[in-house]
Amino acid sequence: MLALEGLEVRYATRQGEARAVDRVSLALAEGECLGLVGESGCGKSTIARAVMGILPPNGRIAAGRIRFRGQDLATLDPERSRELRGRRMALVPQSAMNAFDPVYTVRAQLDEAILAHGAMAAPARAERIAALFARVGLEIARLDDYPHQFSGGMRQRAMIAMAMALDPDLIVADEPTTGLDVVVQDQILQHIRSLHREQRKTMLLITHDMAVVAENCDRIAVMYGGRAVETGDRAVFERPLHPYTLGLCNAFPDLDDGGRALISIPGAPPDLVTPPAGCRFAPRCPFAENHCSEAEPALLEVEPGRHAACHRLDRIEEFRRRARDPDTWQTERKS
Amino acid sequence: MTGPRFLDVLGRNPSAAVGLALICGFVALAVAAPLIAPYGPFEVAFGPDRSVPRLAPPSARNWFGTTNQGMDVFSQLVWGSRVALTVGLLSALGSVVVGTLIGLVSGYFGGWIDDVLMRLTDVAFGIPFLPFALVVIAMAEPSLGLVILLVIFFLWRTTARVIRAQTLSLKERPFVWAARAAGAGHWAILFRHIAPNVLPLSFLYVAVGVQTGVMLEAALSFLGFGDPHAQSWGIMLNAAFRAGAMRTAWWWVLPPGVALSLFVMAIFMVGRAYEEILNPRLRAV
Amino acid sequence: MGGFRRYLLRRLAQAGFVVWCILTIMFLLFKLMPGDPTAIFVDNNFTEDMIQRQRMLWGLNDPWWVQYLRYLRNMLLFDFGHPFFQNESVAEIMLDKVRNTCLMIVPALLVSVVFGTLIGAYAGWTRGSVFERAAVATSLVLHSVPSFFVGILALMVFSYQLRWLPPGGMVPLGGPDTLWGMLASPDYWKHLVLPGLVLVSREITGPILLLRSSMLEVKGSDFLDMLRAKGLGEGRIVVHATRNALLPLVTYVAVMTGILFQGQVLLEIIFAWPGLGRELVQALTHLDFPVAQAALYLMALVTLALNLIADLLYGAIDPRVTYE
Amino acid sequence: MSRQERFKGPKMDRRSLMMLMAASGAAGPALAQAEPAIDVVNPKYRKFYDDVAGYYIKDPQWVKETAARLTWPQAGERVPEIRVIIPNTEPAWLDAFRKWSKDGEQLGLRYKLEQMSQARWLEEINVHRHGDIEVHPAVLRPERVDPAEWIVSRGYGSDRRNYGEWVVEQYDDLIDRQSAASDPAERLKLVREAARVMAEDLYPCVFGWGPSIIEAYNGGDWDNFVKSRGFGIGNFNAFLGFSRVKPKGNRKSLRVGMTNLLETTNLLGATNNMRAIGRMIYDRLAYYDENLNVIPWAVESWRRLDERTWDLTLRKGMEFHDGRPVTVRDLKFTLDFMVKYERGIFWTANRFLESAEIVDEANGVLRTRFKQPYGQFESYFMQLNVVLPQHIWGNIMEEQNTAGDPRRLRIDTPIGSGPYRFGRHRKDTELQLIANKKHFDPPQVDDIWVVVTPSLDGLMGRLESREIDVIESSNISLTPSQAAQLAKSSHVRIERTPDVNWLHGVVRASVLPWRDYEFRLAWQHSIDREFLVKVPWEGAGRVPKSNTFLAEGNPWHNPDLPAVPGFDLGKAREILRAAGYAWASDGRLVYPAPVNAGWRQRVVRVSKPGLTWGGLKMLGG
Repeated sequence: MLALEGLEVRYATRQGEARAVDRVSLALAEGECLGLVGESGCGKSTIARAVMGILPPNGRIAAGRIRFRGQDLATLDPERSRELRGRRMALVPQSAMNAFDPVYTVRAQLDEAILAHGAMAAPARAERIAALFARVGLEIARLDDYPHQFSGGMRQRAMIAMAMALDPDLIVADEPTTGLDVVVQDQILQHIRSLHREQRKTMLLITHDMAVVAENCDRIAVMYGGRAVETGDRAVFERPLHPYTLGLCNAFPDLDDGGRALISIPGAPPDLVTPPAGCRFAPRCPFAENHCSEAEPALLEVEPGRHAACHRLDRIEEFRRRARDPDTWQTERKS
Repeated sequence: MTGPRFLDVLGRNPSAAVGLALICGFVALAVAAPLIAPYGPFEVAFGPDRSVPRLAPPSARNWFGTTNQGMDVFSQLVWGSRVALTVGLLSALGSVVVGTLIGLVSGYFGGWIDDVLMRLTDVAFGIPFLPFALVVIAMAEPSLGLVILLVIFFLWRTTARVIRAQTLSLKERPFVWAARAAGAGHWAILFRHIAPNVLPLSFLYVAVGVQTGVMLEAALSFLGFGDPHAQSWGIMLNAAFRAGAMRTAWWWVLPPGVALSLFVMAIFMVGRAYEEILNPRLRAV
Repeated sequence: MGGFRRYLLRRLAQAGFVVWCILTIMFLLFKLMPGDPTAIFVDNNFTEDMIQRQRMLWGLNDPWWVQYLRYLRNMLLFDFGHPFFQNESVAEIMLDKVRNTCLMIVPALLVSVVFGTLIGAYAGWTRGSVFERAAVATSLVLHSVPSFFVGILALMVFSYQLRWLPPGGMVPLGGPDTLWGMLASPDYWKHLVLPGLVLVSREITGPILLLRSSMLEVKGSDFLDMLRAKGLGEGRIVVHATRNALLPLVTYVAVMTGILFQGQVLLEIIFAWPGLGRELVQALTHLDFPVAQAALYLMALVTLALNLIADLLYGAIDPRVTYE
Repeated sequence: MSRQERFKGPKMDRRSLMMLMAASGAAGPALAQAEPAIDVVNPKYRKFYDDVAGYYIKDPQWVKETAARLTWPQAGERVPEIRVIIPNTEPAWLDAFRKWSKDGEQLGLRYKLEQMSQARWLEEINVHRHGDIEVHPAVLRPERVDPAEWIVSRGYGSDRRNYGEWVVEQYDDLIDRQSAASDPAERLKLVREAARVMAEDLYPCVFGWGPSIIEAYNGGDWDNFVKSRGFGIGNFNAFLGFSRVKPKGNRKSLRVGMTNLLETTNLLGATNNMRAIGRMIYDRLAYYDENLNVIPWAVESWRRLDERTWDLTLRKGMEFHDGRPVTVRDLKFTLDFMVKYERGIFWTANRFLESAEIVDEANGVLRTRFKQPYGQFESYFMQLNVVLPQHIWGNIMEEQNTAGDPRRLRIDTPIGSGPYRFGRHRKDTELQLIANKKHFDPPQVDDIWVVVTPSLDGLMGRLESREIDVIESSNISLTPSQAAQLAKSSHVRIERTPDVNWLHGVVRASVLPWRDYEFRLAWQHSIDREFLVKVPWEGAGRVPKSNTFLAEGNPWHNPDLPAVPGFDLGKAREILRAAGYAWASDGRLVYPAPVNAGWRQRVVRVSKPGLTWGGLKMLGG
């Protein structure tokens, strides 16, 4: 249903063009939920923006295709692409805090979302809005409030309601729980889950929270430095194939092993204007070898439905073992 | 603010560079006025035969022509830069110092001090500026000092409000708590810890002060409420206006008007560049 | 709404305090400054008893606090007394002058705000474009040129050289005198062109620069992306952005109106516009204290009222403002 | 009553007193004295200093300033700064004084020039707080053609406007006699004699005769403007210009530009402009022709019965603008009204009036009787007074509650009998005067529009574009360079009218250093009168031949006065040196030594030998 083919997105910056997304190919079948994980700045949100067609003015799709039900969103004319947005695919944005226009009531903004895609009589719209609100568990009476009168969780629910306004096929949820407290996060995730499970929506869920992905997604893609480094089903977390995924897993509390200490990955994500040669993770990878900094590994199918991009897939078992040891990540990499 | 950063901003901001160059030009003009100006500010530029060159258009003798009293417009323009700089600088510094102090004290101590000072600021905001200045000068004797005092009286209010807001946020910062925990007194905290942090911001208001001061002096002088002993650009315009020479003696009207505009513009441009340094968001892509 | 009422009361009390302070400052200025208004008014041949009679008539012989209280009462009741040199009451004169000043500034204000907003919003929206650069550069220049200088230049060129437009005044000889008569008269508009344009040339820069920067700020907001994601057309998005960017303009326009109302002394003199500012200067030249005092007071009151209105209005248009 | 009791000086607080003592150099026993003994030489003038001087002698600041300058300087004391105040409406004076103060530096003098608004300047002068030199121009108005205006105000020992406090007994005697001399020839003799006394004592310094009256008008459309000596063509104070001017074409509406139009349409409360305009609406009793000879106006003829009594015969057939006839009753009513209520400008003309009685109602004869012999009957009384309509003004004071002040009356549409009717009036903008064709001297135009334009620049521009036809000249006189600019427009004609203007400065002769005749002489030598005429006045003026207010061209001028001391700094220094003055190391002038008997004598005597000083006494030994 949605397929990224060699997608490349670049941002113009003062320092030069940054390749935020670099030749990423992903596919999402009808009714599937794809989780996109990675550190901030790895290009996850850019993919969401590219799919939704809301790249900032300095961003452009430099290469590749975004196929949505057979149409290429990358080359679609703006008016046609606008028609798809909100109607065929909808966004649940990163920070609901700021995603509402502060000077209009919530109702007005929901109304506007419906109105943007064709005429619907006012009473019908009101009814629809009420229904949406009820579905996300918000009081109808609060419809005429302004966004700032809502709590964070309420705002995110309202956002979900808005995403559902025209019953789209694809939902892009871009870190939908950022900035919410844990209890509320849970509720929001439940709503998201129900969109996918009960309403059978196809979903692209972007998050840096491994647990969320693990719990909700059929398929998972791990991104690093604009590249997809590993894809697959839930097994990605159970038996990672890429050292970066290993690192990510270490950095999150284990669902099973609550007592395990968290280990963070030292160093910073790569500069996307002048990315390091070879494997982009190499400078931070405790297992990197000279070769890693010279040639870029390809994303290879390691097992059926599982891809990874690492030169040393052969030593993965050893890596998995050593990754458990905090000292492994402390070693300064030379060169 | 570090030098390279400042240069960097100038580099990306050609208008600020132009402004800075202009200001330097005016400063040079003011400092070297006695060397540059062929005549005194009120001196009649008698011709070789003791004749009075009245309303003469620009010539080799009088670069910018002469006034109806036979005075050299170019000389007056040069002397005028002294007045502009003096008024601008003094009124700006005065208002910023007063405004910063009031803002700091008001924001830091809060409570009734804040209440009193902020109500004072309200009053200052409620008084119409130019009309009030006119009234005061009509009552007293017009002098440059009074003009400067008036500008200070009116400009501290803006600075005070901004600095107060800044102080309010600064005083909740950890380093202030740390200083207090270390036993620093109120004044020590205020002047050693908070003041250095608001200073760059209050410096921004120097630019505003210079502009307002120069403009107000010109406006008052133009209305005939200026200091008669200071040959300012406003006084020149007033003299031309009063002499009924505006329509014909363009050489008498344009130089002071253009100089005034350029000076204010230069200050404005540099002020904007400085604001960019302070507030990097302004220069984001 | 209880919060709002408390807020309103507090603001009114504050405004009242400021008015009182201003009145007191004015009292000190006008009554206690050295010099004696009778000195200017009396003819050279007045004898002492005539002067005393005049002083009595003006209540100048009362103790200062009696004068002060009477003055406060009169000012609050808009009873400005009688001018020294005119035989209408000061209040009547003020009414006329305020109207004339408004006839000059209101049209200029409307043009400046409407066009300044449009230009500024567009410039902010198209950041980096030639239009934006040109708009900003022009605004900076216009902002720096003293308006009286522009006025003089405009007069020199358009009135005296080209003779396209009348060189001042509000209507020609024998022209209409009532408000509606003037508004309906093409002559009034013709006379307004020059002072109006000069005013606009300066005042428009404020909204342009303000709207541009607040538009830039709004442009960085997340909700714009969301609007696009909702599938709104570019037009609707600009409407949203402008609506948000307009918020700071409300305060700005109120402050600007106040300044305009106070500040047209220079232009009114250059363009022979019989407004409040010119009246003030004239009164000061003749030391006609009651007139000068009333003019200054009205200017202050208008400024205060506008600031108050701006604050209240801001609450009305920005739902985030609360009165707690 | 002892002198100490009679003297109601200011109550001074201790601090001011100490400062005063310190300033005056008094010490020890003097501290016991509660008040500075500012006193006069001739007790005859005591009353003036007590009553009228109530204005300034009760002003502690005045006393302080004056006492300091009435105290004998100590050895080596410098001549203090010379303070001069200048209204900001007079840039030419400032330009001149800048030059003079620069020249004065060579004599060791230092000036302090202060500029202020005109009103403030007037106020300072009125309370005698104007510093050292009262600078004043002559602005001619009909009532000021009478010589008394200036010779009394600036030199008479008992006049509040004697700003130099110059009190010379011989002069005052002459002034008393001229004011009582109702025979014009005798009066002329006395006035000339008084002018001589004043000039010889070097009290006034006439800086220049002028500035010249230069006017411009739209000669393309108008003709036959009459020039009145001292007034010019476009001056509402002299309406000959406006009553004779003839349109060349079809436009019979004359437009007059003015810088301001003060608003009171009540003649009694009006100041300059509106007062002049008011007198075109109400008829004056008599008027001046273009050579300043008195001619009959509303009063057809008058007859002197004795030195206190005149019979006035009203012109026949006059009508008020509302159609009611003007009768001698209206005239009597007007004079009675003025005596009863008016204490403003009309008071000057009417305060000596004792009674006005109708002696022949059929022929319109009114007998006026004055309290004392009255020399200013024709040039003051007849010029200032007008005829008010009794049917409108009869009960006006009762109808309008103005607390007995007629200047507060509200007269929105003045009705008189004059050559112009009051037409449309928009405040601060325009005023229409409609010709009264039924008048005995009907105007040639249909109406006059007065157009307000606040700036000279605006006025000139409008004259060039024919929006106005003439600039009203009582406030504005053009300079030659302005006239030259205007002359570039082909329709503009320039007119120069003989003037009797001057710019004078009277020094405060009563205090140091001016009390010294020699100092006054030296100072006058430091004034470059030619500079004023040549540069600030642009050559449009005359270098005065003598120090007199009655300049050449004035009917009262005395041609035999001593010449003004010429500009000669060397000579000035010489005079000062000879008089005992010295110079400090920084060049400042130093008073003669206290032991210098000649100097002490001159300071005590004030005036030149032969004249008797009656004014302020020096303080202390």
